[in-house]
Amino acid sequence: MTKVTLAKALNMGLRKAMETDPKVLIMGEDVGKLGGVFRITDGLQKDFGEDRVIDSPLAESGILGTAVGLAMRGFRPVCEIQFDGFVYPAYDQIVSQVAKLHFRTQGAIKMPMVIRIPFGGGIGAVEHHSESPEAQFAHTPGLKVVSCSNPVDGYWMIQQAIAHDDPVVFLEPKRQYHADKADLDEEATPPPLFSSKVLRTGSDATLLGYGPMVKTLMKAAEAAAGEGRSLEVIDLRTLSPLDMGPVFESVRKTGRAVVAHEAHTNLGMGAEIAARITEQCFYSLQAPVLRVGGFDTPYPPARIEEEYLPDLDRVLDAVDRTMGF
Amino acid sequence: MTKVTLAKALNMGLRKAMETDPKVLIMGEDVGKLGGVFRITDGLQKDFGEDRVIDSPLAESGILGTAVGLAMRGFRPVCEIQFDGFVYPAYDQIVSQVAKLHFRTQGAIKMPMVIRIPFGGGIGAVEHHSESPEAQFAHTPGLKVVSCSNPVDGYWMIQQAIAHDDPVVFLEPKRQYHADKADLDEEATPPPLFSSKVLRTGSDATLLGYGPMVKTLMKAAEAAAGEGRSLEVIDLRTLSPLDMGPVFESVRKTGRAVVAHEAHTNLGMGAEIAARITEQCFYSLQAPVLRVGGFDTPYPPARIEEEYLPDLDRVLDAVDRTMGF
Amino acid sequence: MTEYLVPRAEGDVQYVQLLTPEGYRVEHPDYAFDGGEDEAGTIRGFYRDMVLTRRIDTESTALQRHGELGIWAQLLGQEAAQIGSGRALRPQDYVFPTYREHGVAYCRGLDPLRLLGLFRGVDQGAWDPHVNNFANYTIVIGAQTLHATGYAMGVQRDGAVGTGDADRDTAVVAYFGDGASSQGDVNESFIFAASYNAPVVFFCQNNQWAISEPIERQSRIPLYQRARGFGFPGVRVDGNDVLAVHAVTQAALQYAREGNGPTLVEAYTYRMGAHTTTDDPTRYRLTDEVEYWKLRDPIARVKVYLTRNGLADHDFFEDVEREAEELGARLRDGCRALPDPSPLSIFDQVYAEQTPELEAQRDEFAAYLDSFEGAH
Amino acid sequence: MTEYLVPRAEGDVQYVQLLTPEGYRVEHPDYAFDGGEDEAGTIRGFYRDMVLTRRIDTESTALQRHGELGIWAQLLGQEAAQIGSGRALRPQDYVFPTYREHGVAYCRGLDPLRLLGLFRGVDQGAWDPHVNNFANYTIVIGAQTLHATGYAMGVQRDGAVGTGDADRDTAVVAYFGDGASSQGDVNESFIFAASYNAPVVFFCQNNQWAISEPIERQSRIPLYQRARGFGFPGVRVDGNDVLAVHAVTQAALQYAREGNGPTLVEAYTYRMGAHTTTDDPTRYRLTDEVEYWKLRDPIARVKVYLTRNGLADHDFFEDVEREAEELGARLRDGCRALPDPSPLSIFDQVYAEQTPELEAQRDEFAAYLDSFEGAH
Ligand SMILES: Cc1ncc(C[n+]2csc(CCOP(=O)(O)OP(=O)(O)O)c2C)c(N)n1
Ligand SMILES: Cc1ncc(C[n+]2csc(CCOP(=O)(O)OP(=O)(O)O)c2C)c(N)n1
Ligand SMILES: [Mg+2]
Ligand SMILES: [Mg+2]
Repeated sequence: MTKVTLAKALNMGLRKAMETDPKVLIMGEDVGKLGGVFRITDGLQKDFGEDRVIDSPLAESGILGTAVGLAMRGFRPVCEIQFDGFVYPAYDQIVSQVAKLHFRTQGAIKMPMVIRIPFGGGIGAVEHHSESPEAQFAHTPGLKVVSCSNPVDGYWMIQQAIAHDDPVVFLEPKRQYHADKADLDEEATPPPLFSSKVLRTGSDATLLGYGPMVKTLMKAAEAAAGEGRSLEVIDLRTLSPLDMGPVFESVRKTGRAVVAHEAHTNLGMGAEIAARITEQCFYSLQAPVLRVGGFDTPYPPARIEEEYLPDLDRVLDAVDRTMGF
Repeated sequence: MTKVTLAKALNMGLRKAMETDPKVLIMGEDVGKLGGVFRITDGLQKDFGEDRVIDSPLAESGILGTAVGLAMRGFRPVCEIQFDGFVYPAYDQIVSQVAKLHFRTQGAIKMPMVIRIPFGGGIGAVEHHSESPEAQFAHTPGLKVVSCSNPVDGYWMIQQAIAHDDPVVFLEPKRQYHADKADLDEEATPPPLFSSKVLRTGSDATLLGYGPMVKTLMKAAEAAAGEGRSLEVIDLRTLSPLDMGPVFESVRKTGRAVVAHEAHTNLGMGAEIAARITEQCFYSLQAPVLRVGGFDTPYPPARIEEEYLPDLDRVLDAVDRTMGF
Repeated sequence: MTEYLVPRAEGDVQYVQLLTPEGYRVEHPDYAFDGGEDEAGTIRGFYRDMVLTRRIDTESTALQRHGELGIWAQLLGQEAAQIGSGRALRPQDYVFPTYREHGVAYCRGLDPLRLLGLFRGVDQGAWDPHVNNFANYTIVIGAQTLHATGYAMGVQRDGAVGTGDADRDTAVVAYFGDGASSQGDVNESFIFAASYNAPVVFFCQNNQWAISEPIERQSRIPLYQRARGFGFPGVRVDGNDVLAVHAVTQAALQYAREGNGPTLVEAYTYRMGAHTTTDDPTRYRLTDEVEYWKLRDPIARVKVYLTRNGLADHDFFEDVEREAEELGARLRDGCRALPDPSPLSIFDQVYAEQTPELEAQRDEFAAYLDSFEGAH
Repeated sequence: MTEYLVPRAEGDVQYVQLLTPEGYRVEHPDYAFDGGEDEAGTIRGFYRDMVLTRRIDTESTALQRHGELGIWAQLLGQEAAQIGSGRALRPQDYVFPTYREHGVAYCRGLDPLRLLGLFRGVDQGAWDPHVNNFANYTIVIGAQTLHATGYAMGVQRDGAVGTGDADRDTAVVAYFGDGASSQGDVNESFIFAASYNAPVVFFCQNNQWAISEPIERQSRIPLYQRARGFGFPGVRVDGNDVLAVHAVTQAALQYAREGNGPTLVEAYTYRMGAHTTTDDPTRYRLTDEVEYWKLRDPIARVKVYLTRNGLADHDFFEDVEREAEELGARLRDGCRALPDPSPLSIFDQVYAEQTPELEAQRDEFAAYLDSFEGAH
């Protein structure tokens, strides 16, 4: 057992994946000597060489487009997008090529590719460095989308994503990279990649989230417990496919749900989750599923980002409102 | 009064806008001599010259990126994307620049730009020619998104979008371009651009849609009426902002709603609309809002696209299901 | 726009040519045609390839007119560019085409019926690319040039370049059009290929038009010179001269296989037909231009050459004609017989590993379809 | 990667230079420095500009270290490239910067405090670009080169090019970095500019690094040669020589204003500091290289030149120093005094015409915030 941060866990997971399978490549801007601007690929080029840890020209479409060709040649590219806001130049390659090649070729071509994106806000950065683009990828058939919320998940999920034969958009909550340490047991058996997880059981309402929001939700549940309110918390972990089984079960029990994310509320994951819960648990619902999200504005300047981001208070406010129905 | 197709109405609307304001420009691939692959800009280059109707190099990011500069210089570019599936190379410019410049500059810069996209399926085309990308744009703050469903709306809405000071993604249901003719009264006063419209009143359930689906919904309501079922039909017209007032009013009356679109169901407009209706009309709802959408697969080969696209039967099936609650 | 009135390629076009439009062989200081031991046989083969390719094209155009195909992207006039380059490939080489490389597909041994499947709309061009080392058609302009470059980077990583082993050293070819040269992706592929010195040949068929836009809208200098800006060689070849295209492509491929990196080949040719069967070129170009290019037909000049030099007799030409007829008949019958996909199949091909939620959607739709079965 | 051990720019770099690192004026066949009537005064002005620009930079770096800025993009070493080009502009010209053109901003008359607002996170660089004809900083690499090209197309449509009226003819400058040259957008901007012959100068500050990636990753030939591939002129200038940068930029601007179209100027310079204050360049480059470039400092050579030739005295240098001190103090105080935005303001700036739904979201949030007020 070692105590590791999310950043370290991801680094260890990548290293493990590269050791396990010589076809695994890492590509991106500054992933080599620098080890990436967040140091997630630290030391990998030194140990695996420039052929496997590839500093790319500064062109995101180029990174993803060449990764497609490498995948066709039998490699398993892990592409790093430096910040969430810089994935859009590669958007066409991702949604029209990466996502569709398996379908287009009726399975003749697989796209075992991981697109790592440090995402979300709260780090005091300038524009384009705090985006939450998950809904756009989850809306795209052919892609799978996951997000880890803690070091242990980070370690396992990145390996599972790399080993998986479909393209996986892997969202890393950058605010959590160095936030906490957790005990990592490298001998453990991880849960399946595409599964959600009940982190805390409760009976009054269900809190749903992923990535950077999970910590906030746990704190909210903690705070609510102090006031005698029992909240269940689910870390969704996988955004496409969604693993709604545990969610439905929970909501059928609590009758109430609040879903939270940093992404804009309008057409964010919360909309889909609310719609599905309502479709499947209609008679169990005591209140509409409420959403706590980033506002429907561009991400604001850093000095007011904490106002923009859903926090413990806004989550509890939503819980209050749902209890009021 | 003249009888016009949607294609003709859009052409007339563009011409009117160019006559009204010399700052209006048209840009895109093949928009000049050819008049666009759908002939929507037919004859405009001949009459307004190559400086105002600009055939661009084959590069969508280039079209949108230069349009940003032209807008900064005081022009009002109307950019044509040849087919829905080819908007993605321009995605970065649209979501990170066009959508954000007003916000970034605290209003110092306006982006009076229209991005015309022929969208949707049903024309027997090959891959990438039948996409429905609306949710991705509606999820992006800073953009406005509308879709016309008929020639009269086409004529007015394109002019209103061009006159509007915010960037408007203008979705044209390509399947309807030549489908029907309607009486166009050029002297009429159109409803506001960002408003939804009740097309048919009913009491049992509310059908919601936009663009290419509206015709299907009207037919479904017609068919249902034959079986003694009274359906209200609303053409949403504006997707961002949504004009939910008439929708809430309707659902409070009918207690049931079905929302339909060609786009993938998962995280499509239907998810947001269902979530909002549930939030606002919780106690009026007799059934969950049901969604009828394209499946969560890539758009299929033409020979089975009619199976993929929501049709009258699938809409009525959903109505049956909602009545069964 | 009178500037396009004068047929392009008149006099001032500098390119590698080895067989004139009149069917005379000419010398070039840098390139010579290598037809192997039986040169005449090779050239007869090219002739046959081009005729059959043209037949695939005209037959498919006709099938579209008869409603059997939804659309067809014609290659008429580009046969030499495609056969000359396609026949320069070795088995281990790998091709990334656009949507118009029917002649290259044919060289790679892909059954033309597979192409028809795409244009008929029964599938999306779903052949297994690894069978013929011929990637799937790509419709989003330029995207495949990056795939080719990435594949070539993979070839490097597999040590399949510069070994001197003729059966191992591998080149990759990215086909694209003159219009495509404006896309960011194409230029980024030049950058990646140059940066990693990847074994890729960028083969641009400059057919003078991108739908209604003339090449002048995309570039104000000859396209092959684009390569100069990226630090690798570019060469323009008479794209209607199958011998020159073969020689130039072979050299570029060999250069790549030996580890010298990318080359841009611009095959200067002409799209004799419409952009696709839905296009109407009379709206934007003059018949004069088409007439001019008719005199430079890629097949006619080979026929003249073979005939004049007694390298092929009447029987040969008749045989080829008969073969073309047979091919045409096979395509007509085969096309009509292509089975429509099952609606449910679309759910099965989205992922390598199916998701439970999509499986559920499939089941729901299956039940829905069944409900109609019952109703009838 | 020992290939970068040898400091670049040693001997083999061919560029336009008019003032050597040792402070000697040299001739160039194509370019001469035009300092106007009072040449010495102009050069003293450049010196002052560079010193003040450097002060803006060092002061801002210090402010970041003290926690007053979230981040700062340093320009240390690039003063000549920015002042030389910035001072070549006419009022009607228009600039599209990256995030590092603090010196150009200064030349355009933008208050440096506006820059600090962005890096402090109180806004996103929200100056009105039309006040100083200086567009807003653009962080997405390369995007602004297309904006510049579009703006230049607008200039053409306004007939503000090639009229011969010095107050009317307008050029547009797109700044970008060596790394940016790999982006599709930058290459597409070359294509559009060439296709329409737009009056735009592409000004590339090749500071040798894109964060940790050396220029060799982006291009295997000198960057200015990229322009050859697109059919317009490219020129490399000693980016640490303010006189040469001024001369070359002035020529390129005039060429554009006269209606001759785009030029690519590569200012060969060096990023002496980190990429930004969060970067640690010791991880990827050697101090040898930095030491080498220290000897080519853009400010030192002007000082030597002015001193050696008696064109500036001690008082002048002291005055500039004092002015820099004052500027530094103003920045320190001004930065701390920059007001935080109101949380509710974000709802008001999304659209030119507010939407009812966003207004409702605003009201809801306002009520929510009020509920806390009450609670306290
Ligand atoms: C990204 C993208 N934009 C637009 C289109 C529509 N389109 C299809 S072919 C074509 C012209 C291509 O011209 P060129 O590259 O010269 O190839 P050609 O068709 O002449 O072989 C266009 C604009 C597309 N397929 N992809
Ligand atoms: C599209 C995009 N990708 C990645 C980044 C992250 N990033 C910021 S600056 C930079 C390097 C830019 O290098 P260069 O163009 O040489 O400019 P310099 O910073 O050296 O002035 C990178 C990769 C970005 N801002 N935008
Ligand atoms: Mg072409
Ligand atoms: Mg740089």
